Amino acid sequence: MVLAVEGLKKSFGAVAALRDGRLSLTPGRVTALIGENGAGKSTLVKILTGIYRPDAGSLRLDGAECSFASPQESQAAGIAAIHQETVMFDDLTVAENICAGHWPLHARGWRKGMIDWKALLAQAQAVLDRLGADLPLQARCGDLSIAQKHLVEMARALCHDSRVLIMDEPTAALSHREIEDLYRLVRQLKAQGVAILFISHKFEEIFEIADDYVVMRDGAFVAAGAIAETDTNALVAMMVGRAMGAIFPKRSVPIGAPVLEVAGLSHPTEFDDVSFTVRAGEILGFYGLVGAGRSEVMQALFGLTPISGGAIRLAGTSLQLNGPKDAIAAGIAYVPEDRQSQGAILPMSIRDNITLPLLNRITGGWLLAPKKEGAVAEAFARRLAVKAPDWHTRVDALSGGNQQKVVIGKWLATAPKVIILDEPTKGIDVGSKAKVHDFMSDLVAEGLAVILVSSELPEVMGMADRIIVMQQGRPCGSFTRDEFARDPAHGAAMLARAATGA
Amino acid sequence: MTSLKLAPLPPSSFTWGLRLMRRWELLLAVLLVLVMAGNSLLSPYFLDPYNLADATANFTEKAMIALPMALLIIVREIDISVASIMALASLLIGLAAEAGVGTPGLVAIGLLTGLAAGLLNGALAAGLGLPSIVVTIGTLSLFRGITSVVLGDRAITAYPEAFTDLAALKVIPFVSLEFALFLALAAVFALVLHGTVIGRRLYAIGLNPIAARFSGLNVARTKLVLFALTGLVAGLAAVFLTARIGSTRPNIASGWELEIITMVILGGVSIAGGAGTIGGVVLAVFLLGMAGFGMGLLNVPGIVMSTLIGALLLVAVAVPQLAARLRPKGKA
Amino acid sequence: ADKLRVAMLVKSLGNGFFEACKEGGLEAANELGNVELIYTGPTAATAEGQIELMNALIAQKVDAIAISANDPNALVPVAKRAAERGIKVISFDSGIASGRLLQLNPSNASLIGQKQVQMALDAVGKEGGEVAILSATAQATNQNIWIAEMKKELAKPEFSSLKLVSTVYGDDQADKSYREAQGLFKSFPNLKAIIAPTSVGIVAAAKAVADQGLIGKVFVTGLGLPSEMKGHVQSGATKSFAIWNPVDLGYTATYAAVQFTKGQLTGKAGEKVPVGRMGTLTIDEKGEAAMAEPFTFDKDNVLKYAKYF
Amino acid sequence: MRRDLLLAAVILGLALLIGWRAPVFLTLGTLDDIATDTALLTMMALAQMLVILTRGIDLSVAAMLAFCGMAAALTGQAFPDAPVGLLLALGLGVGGILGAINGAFVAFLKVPPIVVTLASMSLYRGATFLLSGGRWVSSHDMPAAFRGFPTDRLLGMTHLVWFALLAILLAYAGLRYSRFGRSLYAYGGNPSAALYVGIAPGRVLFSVYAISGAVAGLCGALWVGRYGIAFTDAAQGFELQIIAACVIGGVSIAGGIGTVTGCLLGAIFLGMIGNALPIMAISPFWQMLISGAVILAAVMINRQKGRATKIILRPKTATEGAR
Ligand SMILES: Nc1ncnc2c1ncn2[C@@H]1O[C@H](COP(=O)(O)OP(=O)(O)OP(=O)(O)O)[C@@H](O)[C@H]1O
Ligand SMILES: Nc1ncnc2c1ncn2[C@@H]1O[C@H](COP(=O)(O)OP(=O)(O)OP(=O)(O)O)[C@@H](O)[C@H]1O
Ligand SMILES: [Mg+2]
Ligand SMILES: [Mg+2]
Repeated sequence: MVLAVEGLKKSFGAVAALRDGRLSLTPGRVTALIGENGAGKSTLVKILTGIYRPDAGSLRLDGAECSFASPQESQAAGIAAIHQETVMFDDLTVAENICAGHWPLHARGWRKGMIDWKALLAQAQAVLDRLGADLPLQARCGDLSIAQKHLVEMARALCHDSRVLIMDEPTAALSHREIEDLYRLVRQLKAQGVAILFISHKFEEIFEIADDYVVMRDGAFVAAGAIAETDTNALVAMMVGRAMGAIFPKRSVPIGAPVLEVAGLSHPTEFDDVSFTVRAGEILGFYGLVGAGRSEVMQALFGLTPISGGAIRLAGTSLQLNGPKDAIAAGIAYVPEDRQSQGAILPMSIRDNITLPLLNRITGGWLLAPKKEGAVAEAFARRLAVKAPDWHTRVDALSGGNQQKVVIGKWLATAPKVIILDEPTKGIDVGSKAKVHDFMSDLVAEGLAVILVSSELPEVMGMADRIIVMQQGRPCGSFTRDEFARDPAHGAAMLARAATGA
Repeated sequence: MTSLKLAPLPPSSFTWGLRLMRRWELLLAVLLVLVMAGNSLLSPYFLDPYNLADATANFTEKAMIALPMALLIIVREIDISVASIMALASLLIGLAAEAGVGTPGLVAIGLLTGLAAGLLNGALAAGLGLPSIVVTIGTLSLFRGITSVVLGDRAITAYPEAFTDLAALKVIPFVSLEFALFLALAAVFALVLHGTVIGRRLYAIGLNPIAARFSGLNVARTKLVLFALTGLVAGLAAVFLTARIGSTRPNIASGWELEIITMVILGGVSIAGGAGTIGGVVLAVFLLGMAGFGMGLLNVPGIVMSTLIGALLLVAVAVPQLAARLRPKGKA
Repeated sequence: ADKLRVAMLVKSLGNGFFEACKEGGLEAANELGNVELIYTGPTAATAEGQIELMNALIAQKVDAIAISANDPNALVPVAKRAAERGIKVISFDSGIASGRLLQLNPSNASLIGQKQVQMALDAVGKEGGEVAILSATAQATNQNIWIAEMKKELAKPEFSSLKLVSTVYGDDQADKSYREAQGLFKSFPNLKAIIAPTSVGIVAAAKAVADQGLIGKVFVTGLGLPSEMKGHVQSGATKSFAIWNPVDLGYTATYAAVQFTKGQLTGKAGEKVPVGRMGTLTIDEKGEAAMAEPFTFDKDNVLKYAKYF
Repeated sequence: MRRDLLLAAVILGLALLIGWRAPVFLTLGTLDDIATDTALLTMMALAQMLVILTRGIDLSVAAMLAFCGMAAALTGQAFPDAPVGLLLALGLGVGGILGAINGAFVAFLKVPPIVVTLASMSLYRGATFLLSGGRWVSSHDMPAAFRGFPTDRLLGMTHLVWFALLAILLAYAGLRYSRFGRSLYAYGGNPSAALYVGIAPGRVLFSVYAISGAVAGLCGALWVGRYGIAFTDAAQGFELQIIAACVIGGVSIAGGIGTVTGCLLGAIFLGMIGNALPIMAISPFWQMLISGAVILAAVMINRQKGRATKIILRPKTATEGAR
């Protein structure tokens, strides 16, 4: 056992993020850490990497009690991590990004104590070679694609010969092929005797790569064991503390008239020749790798991105969008992919968030009308079963899933004809996920047209009536439910192939 | 509730203003009462309607500009060029006066000049998305530069009496037109910020400009309008200042921008955006004005006053932070 | 009876010239007895700052104000308001255009102009050469009057050998004045003399001359304080400079202000104002009066006076 | 890099243009003057750049300069035998303390830098007044050695220029070859990521403001010696010129971007304009206007093309992309 922790506690003001962190890592084994959103996984990681100092608890390295006062100390002890958040300096070079924080210094001579740039380049090159990555060392990181950035982060973690490697949701932004590469690397490290902690919300990955598991709930340890001796249902039950029903509650709904018709939508640099039609009662899925340009298309439909060509027709009338205001007025709603920065105004109350896009409609355009606003907000918060004491609660006091419900509620309140959901379940735990899916089914049942953008194959396949696959800004295939749902394994392979252009 | 999901890192953003808002205004009000009481004790001349009326003249122009400046800072922008806008507006008023334009024309020219200067700031900062602090440092030099190039070593003093009388005009005994206008503007700004849809949108933009844009608000246009409004009010202030001193020099109102920003920040408007009230700003205006006047009555040099303001500002921002640190963990 | 309160409102605090004026003011107050002198001024030399202080003085209901103004026009309205409230306002040194009972000129403007031109000629010698003027702010009343007088003098035949090549403004800031002086050396390589009718400018110009190794080539003259100029006189950067005694000026201004509170004087032309040890002022048709001729300092007497101001 | 070249070309072109109108401009003497005049601006701009790199701003530098200059001048007056080095060290030390106060507020109390330094700007300026009792200390009150020191020459260049060269060297080496220097870029580029790679934000911010104060303090002592006067309003408004030099030199107010070369060029540009106008006999009133216009031009040129466009579409053919 290389690293073991017990009874770790950490609070942020009133929030007890971690109440009883317990974990042990063994050389040459991959341990999966699972738990709902906010279970305290990342907090535990940050304690292990010296970013946070625990309020209480013990940490033993090779059996000896120790504590990390800074990230450097943790690194020196042989612990490396790829964090959940992107840790990237866009204006620095690839080489410096890899070595940031532990720039190599000249050890002797008159330059003693100064940064040794030659050694830095050599170090960076060596670790990139080990990863089999072909990246220009002097390129600015801001100019890299998201997958390349990920390689840089990985390189940073592997730069030192660590004995412990922590990966906090490393696959969230990776394509299938890149995930395969990642697995290969993990197995190689495992063979070298590295102890690995792997955090993910995706069970198929956990069963693919992990040897052991640790489950956390509400900041506390729940259970641990060997992966071989458990299954998904058991894990989910431990995570949420109860049993779960079906994950994708797809209901069949009669499909009506075309609502949104898009023809030849183009943008100079982001997407080209996108055409499709969504009908009332239909869920149209958009699948692709992260960075395929789906969000850009949706943002153009919502008037956020100006287009260079193409036509948009809503319920038969053609639209000229000069901004989201026009789109909202026409009956288009867009639930953006990044809830915290694009979706909600966190420090504002639930009510103020929900009524923001339709203040004019509720109030007549001038004076605020707190009562009327409250009524609207309450109606939608109820309908979505937002868990909060009242609608005065600030959104940043809600859990991620509830925040997402508020954002969806805000867009439903505009009474749209089409609602675009961009990665509506990204980073949301199983329980909240199921509720969002359930709700999606309700929406189409009411005759709305829904566009679902998702990078999770099971999700699009489970929910969509039709799927359009995009690759590098261009649509590259359209599949009906019959085509992909009849044989899920075959359908998944087909969609993945289309998305990667293989 | 068991699961709270906050930002993954401790919020580096500055939210003290938001949390402390209510208490902040109370504190300002208490301080104001203390200052008034102290002044009346220390100087027999303080509680004299004539004197108080005169005292308002010292800060009314700055106070007017503090109102739109507060809105700008609430939406995360700033305008450092306001005093230079005043100089430019005063210049054009002066040139027009020399050309024989009448009083209504002069007022209109002052307002229009301010508006145009504000629009330029807005076009660069909001339109092109350049950082407003840099843009307005640039226009600060530019506007005052134009004024000094045109005026050189000259001063314009040929103002018609009807125009200079604007400053002395009283709407009711002891209340000058200018001061009444400030009070009216403050009421309007307070209503707009706290009682209308526009105000709610300004806070939304200040708290999260991206989410605001994604919610259908026209962030760039709103900011442009605020810059223009700030320019317009600076033009209005220039009209009154010019009328009051009857003279335009290149260094007119120099250094006022910092005093105005100080009023706004002391009033509890957070420089990080999204927090602050007009009530707080108005209280800060009176607090600073009355403290300054009181010290003037005691013949304390003005710089001692600005030293105290500096110290007060530092204490004001530090205390909530310190309090938050010292508060025992685990209790909100 | 209550003490008579007289305020001396100067261009800015910290200026050595006005500190000396204050000494004179205190002397007059002591001499007259029963007079309290309030010495005040803004930190930066602006008219707005002076207006605020005027308001404060009006509010205190002082009996008289003697002001040296940063702007001749901007202070007029507030001076008139002071008069309406029964306060006697006079200006000294740098005057205000109207609304005051008396403008006390430290000396006669044409005398000052002539003196400076004469000193410049004495410094450069008979063959003459190029001279430049380094002034304070472009709006300073007294500066501009003196410059106009100097130009008049230069037009006369006895000064025809001097050629005025430029007038620059140092804004009464040490660094700006210094740079302007440097600029003059470069633009006019044949420059022989700089006339700086300002105590800040003359020091900066003399320092620039010394720093550039131009002692003996370019001479600085103008109006300055012996205490600040003694080093430069000894080094030779300045042969002679002039000033009226600021202590006397402060004394006279305070004394005159007190005289006005007595009620007989109205500021009409021809009125005589007794001012203690400085004799009597006669008000001219412009409402002005001159105190004394400027006094010249050179290396023989500068040390003696440097102790005082 | 391309930007620096452009600015250098503009400076050179302007110099030639001025030299054509007024040949004295292109002499060694003028070069010497510009270098001497720009030395303080350069040092202050470099220090300001460190602050701006961390997404901050220090508006109090001119006030710190005035305070430390006054402190050095008063000490020199009280102890006429005090060696020059001691007075300079005094300026440096006092400035360091004032800067550290700013730093403590920014780094540990997390108050926005603009608020802290706006407040301390009034505070330090007022403290200068209180320290001196409003008096001016003029050159004859200071030790002769102190007064002469900034413009005395060593190997043909004034001490001021040597100080500036030293500052440039230190800034260059510090930003390129020290961990602290690199942390500034990392922190300014992405503060939360910096935390993950083990950069202590508190220490970085605190140090940067302390350095800014120390440099301002040293410059204060030099300023006072140079101009032979210490007074409350010394260098009033200098902070805006310093920030302008940074902006013109391409230092991004959003943090993380800026080079020593750019900053130096920005300072030289402003210094040159300041020197050229009197020489060309252009009214000094133009100076403000020109620097305003140049600041605006510089921000527009330096405009970050946001990350709005990701350029997802691959060019249809390779040759198209190469063009
Ligand atoms: N810096 C912080 N300040 C305040 N609260 C925090 C902070 N970091 C985390 N929390 C809270 O602590 C709890 C645990 O967060 P943590 O990030 O560890 O969850 P997680 O298990 O990694 O979740 P996810 O699966 O969403 O990544 C959450 O309620 C979160 O809101
Ligand atoms: N080069 C990059 N550097 C950093 N982040 C990137 C990069 N490319 C994409 N991203 C991020 O990845 C996410 C998805 O990118 P993008 O919107 O381009 O792809 P998409 O296929 O439309 O998105 P999604 O599948 O997430 O809906 C976004 O949050 C974006 O900011
Ligand atoms: Mg996490
Ligand atoms: Mg996207």
